[in-house]
Amino acid sequence: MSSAVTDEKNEFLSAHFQNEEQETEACTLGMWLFLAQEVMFFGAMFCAYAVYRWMYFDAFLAGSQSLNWVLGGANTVFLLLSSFTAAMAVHSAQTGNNRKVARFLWATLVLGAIFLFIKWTYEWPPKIQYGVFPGMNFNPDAHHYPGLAAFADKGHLQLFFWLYFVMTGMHALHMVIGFGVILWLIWMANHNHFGPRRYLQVEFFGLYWHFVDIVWVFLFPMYYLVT
Amino acid sequence: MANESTQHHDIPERDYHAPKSNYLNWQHTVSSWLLTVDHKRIGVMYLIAISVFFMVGGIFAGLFRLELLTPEGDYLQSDTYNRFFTLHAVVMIFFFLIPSVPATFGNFFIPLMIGAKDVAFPKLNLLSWYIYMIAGVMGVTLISLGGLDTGWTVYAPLSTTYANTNVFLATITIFVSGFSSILTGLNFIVTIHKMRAPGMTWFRLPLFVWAHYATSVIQVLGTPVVAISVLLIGIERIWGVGIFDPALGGDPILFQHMFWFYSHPAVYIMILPGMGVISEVIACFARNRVFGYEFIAFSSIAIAIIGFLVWGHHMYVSGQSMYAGFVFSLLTMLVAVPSAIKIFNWTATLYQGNVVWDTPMLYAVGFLGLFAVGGGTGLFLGVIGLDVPLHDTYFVVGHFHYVMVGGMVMAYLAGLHFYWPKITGKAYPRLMANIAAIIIFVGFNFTFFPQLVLGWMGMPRRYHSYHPDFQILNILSTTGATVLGIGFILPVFYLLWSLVYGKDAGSNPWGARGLEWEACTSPPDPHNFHEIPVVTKECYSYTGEETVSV
Amino acid sequence: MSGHSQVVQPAVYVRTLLMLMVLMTATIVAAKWHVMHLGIVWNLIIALAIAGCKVYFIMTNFMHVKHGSPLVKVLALIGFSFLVIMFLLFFNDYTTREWHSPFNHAANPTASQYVPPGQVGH
Amino acid sequence: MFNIPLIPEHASTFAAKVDPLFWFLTIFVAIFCVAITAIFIYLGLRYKQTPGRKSEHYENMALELTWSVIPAIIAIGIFWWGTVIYFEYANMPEDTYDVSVVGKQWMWKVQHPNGKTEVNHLTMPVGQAVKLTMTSQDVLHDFYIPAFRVKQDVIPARYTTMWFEATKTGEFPLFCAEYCGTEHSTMVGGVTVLPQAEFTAWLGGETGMTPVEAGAALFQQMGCVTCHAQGDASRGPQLNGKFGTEETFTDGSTATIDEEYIRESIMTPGMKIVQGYAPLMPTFASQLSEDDINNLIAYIKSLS
Repeated sequence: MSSAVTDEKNEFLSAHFQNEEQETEACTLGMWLFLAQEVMFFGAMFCAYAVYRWMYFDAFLAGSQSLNWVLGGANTVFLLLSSFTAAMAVHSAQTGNNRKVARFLWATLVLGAIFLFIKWTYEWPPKIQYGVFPGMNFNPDAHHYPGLAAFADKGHLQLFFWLYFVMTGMHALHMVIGFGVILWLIWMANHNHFGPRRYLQVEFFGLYWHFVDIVWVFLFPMYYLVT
Repeated sequence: MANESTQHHDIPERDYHAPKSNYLNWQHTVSSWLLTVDHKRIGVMYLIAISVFFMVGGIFAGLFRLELLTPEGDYLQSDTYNRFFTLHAVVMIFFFLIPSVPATFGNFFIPLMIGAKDVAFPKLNLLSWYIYMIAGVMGVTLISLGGLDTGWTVYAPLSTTYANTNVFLATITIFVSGFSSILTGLNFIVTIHKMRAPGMTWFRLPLFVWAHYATSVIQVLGTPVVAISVLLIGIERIWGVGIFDPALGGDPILFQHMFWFYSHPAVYIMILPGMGVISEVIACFARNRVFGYEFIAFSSIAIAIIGFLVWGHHMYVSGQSMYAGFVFSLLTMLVAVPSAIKIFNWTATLYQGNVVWDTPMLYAVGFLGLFAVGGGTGLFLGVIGLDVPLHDTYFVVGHFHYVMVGGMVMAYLAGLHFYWPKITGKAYPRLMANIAAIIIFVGFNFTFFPQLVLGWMGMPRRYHSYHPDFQILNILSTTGATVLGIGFILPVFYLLWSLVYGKDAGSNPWGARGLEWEACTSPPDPHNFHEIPVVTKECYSYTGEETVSV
Repeated sequence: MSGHSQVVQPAVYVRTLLMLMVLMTATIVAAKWHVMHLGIVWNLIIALAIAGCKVYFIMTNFMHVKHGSPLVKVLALIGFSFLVIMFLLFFNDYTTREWHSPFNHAANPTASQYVPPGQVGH
Repeated sequence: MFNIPLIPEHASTFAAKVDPLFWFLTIFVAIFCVAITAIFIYLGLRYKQTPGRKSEHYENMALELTWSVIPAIIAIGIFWWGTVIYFEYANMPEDTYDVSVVGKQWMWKVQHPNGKTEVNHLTMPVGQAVKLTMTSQDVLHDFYIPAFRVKQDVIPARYTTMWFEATKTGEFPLFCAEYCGTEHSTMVGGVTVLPQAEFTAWLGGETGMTPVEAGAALFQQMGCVTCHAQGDASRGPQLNGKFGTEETFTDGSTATIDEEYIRESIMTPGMKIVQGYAPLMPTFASQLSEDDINNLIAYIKSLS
């Protein structure tokens, strides 16, 4: 540990910390541990995916080919862009420009919203409507999903879509939680909260948002680009 | 080092025996407890909550042990019996064993031991208590809605398709309680990394802290996996899609893999903190620095890491591949080594010490003997050829109760008797406590040794009615359980009695070393230390000091 | 390290974003236009390798791991390391389901544990 | 009632191998536990606190390494001993007497090659390796005969196998060892081991359709014969002599024709289409029981 930056009590310093540096390091560490936990949470699903893909590759191939990779690719672009704006929001917070923080956070929110809009309008509803939702009524419509309707092994096809819905659903849930955090941060930015020594909330939101991005970076080729 | 070890902590001289204000009495309102962020109060709240759950789990055990007095299924319906053993396991594992030592003594003592004012994230700590309580309320709801009849392992497809109970609620309960565990682990890791007092280097940390560090690693990295696997079971249950049900295309073995990826390391969550307590107790009552400090510290970490590689030994006869069984068996045998190292080192700690035989030490001896049996019977089950006949019999039940009850509950009680004067400031009646320790030890062995024999004789576990040949051993076991139950009730009485009538214990009744004993009062101040102490010596600095009788 | 992470300049973020876009195009091209006909396994490896590169750039630059303390670097990796363990031990089972005892004296193809061709002649 | 049972009956070739390891470990662990507790208490009394004496700390790296390395070596030794026994389990002998077993909530159905069936009971000859091919109709079960020291999970939609050879005649209990629901503890039965001659007499005493005959009948009845008729490979592949051979599929992959493949082909025919054929076959998933499928497999096996 290097010598303390300052021992003067900061009004934002919690009572049980010795100094600001200790608090910053502790919070950073806590955030990364939280992310490690998240990696395991999604990772367990990826391992289940890996096993089933290995066992029932044909079903996974057929399922993947019915997904629209253009939409998936567009979503990847939006999410990567939102990651960039989140990073810029961190930079603005570090340099103390609260107006820019709010703007970049709004941009992140909008890009994320576009992502979810595409997912919730063009990806999930048609599947649910035309029988590609796993369950008792799983029966792909031959007109809209000819590849799936013709595929014989419906049981394992359901496995693919089951994992698809659970994993993209969990991912979307994480994004929605992120939206809540964004709105809170925007409110704080509007009250000029952030500055060179007070930007950790934005930094941690950034870490979280980039993690959500990382999950998608794996989800995209694993679901849309099986070959 | 030699010079330093004779020095004392740089702590201000204070009157330890007349604390005016402490963490217990400085505020009295209900909200001052329910909204507290003081790690000590949260530890006490956990202590109360887990005691209640321990009682609930114990009542279930008592009820089905009664049923097992006779071979016929005469007093409970088989459905009821199945619910009782499932709930016994769920309550004991998720609501007692996992939070037992970490959430109570860990919460209370880690900041004291490392010289911090609190854990790194006090609000998160309170939140994790609330999450635990929410899960507890869900658990009670589950019980009142008819419980769970799948066994705590919720194996598919029984749990997803065939069970008659509210599996979905059960999985959500486990999911929620998992987050309490994750947050506690996260908090401890950060606390141990970043909140240590000046001079408190890694190798001056008490072994209790090392053990909790290892535990926390498992909690943070393992728990999310079981959370997602039981969540998938729950969703499959209400949705009727087969992710694990073979009739619908899934693979039930995959669930077992995912489940045991956490649930095997989880048994180390349930024993490592106990090992930490035992290290403290033995060092204190041997009046000696722990033999092989580094070996015990690193063996905790080794157990945490290797513990993640051995889960397949729960699945030798499940239909996993022969080669996987081979690999898991080899790794399982290796994880036995760090535990053996700990046992040897604890024993050697007594050598040339000044041993004081007091209540916590009695529990520690009990722990050592019973944990040795538990670990030893673990060898039987880790060896793949011998596990085939023993798997899913009462031998397994006996084995893990030797580890969980003989190990962890004994360690928990050792810790409770060791730390009670610090937590409450009161001394309890020693004679009563010693009698209780002996009753528990005897009752325990009568309960679980017959189960080891039963397993070897071939009695499968989770049997409501059984072959008449097994009756005599079951009677022994139920008799032992009655004695054990009495043994567990005794501390409730004399500890509560001591709260009112007990003498003031003084700040360091055992003559122990460590910041928690030497640098703060009993009960501690709301802020632990008046000034953050500066540590200048190793822990367990008993060496070369003449100790006075207590 | 100092308590506050270094301020990363926007230019770095822009470069990272461009890099990520290039990699994303690469992964689509590799998968959809069959630039390389390498089979199921290699396609997967390429997809994972590109995803790994993307994660590397996101973590080093966006997530400031580059300027983080050693502890942060360990934590950034530890989740993935345990996943690798989980993955390897899962597949240790699934890929060897059909292996037979090394002491097998009677290759018995009628059982579900048959001998894969080329292992033991019979 | 007052003789406490301590040694389970041993009645198979495995028991002779498992029991020595069990007793060795029992003695080893007992000595370890007693010794460690005794040493602990001895040291505790020997170094009981005495006024005036100072405790001395003692470290010894050599000792430390000794008790790290020796347990590791012992652990590996025990591991190897157990593994050798396990390879014995996994090592299916030739000339087995094959029995098929279906587990369902909460009974065992056992079928002999000549079609004779038993419920919750297995009759078998002494001195002859018996092979069980097992599957489950619903949840996981586990076929467990304590006297034989054998146990194997039974999994729906999969075939697991186990084998054992009885060394003495008699009556032995049979249990389900994997928790399988409400009446789990009633899923018990017995194993009767008879001398060879008596067993043959028992087996021959009843006439019924053998699984092969039953399978042949089903083959006609379900209409399999319309596409898989002998000598006509135009619509569906020939089944003669196929069992145990390698088949190539439309996607270029290959697999050996075994029980699981046949089961899969009947339940989800579209999974693997043999090269040169169209995916015409309908699923029989809802029309056949596990027993029917076992019979069909027996029939297809017999076509070799």
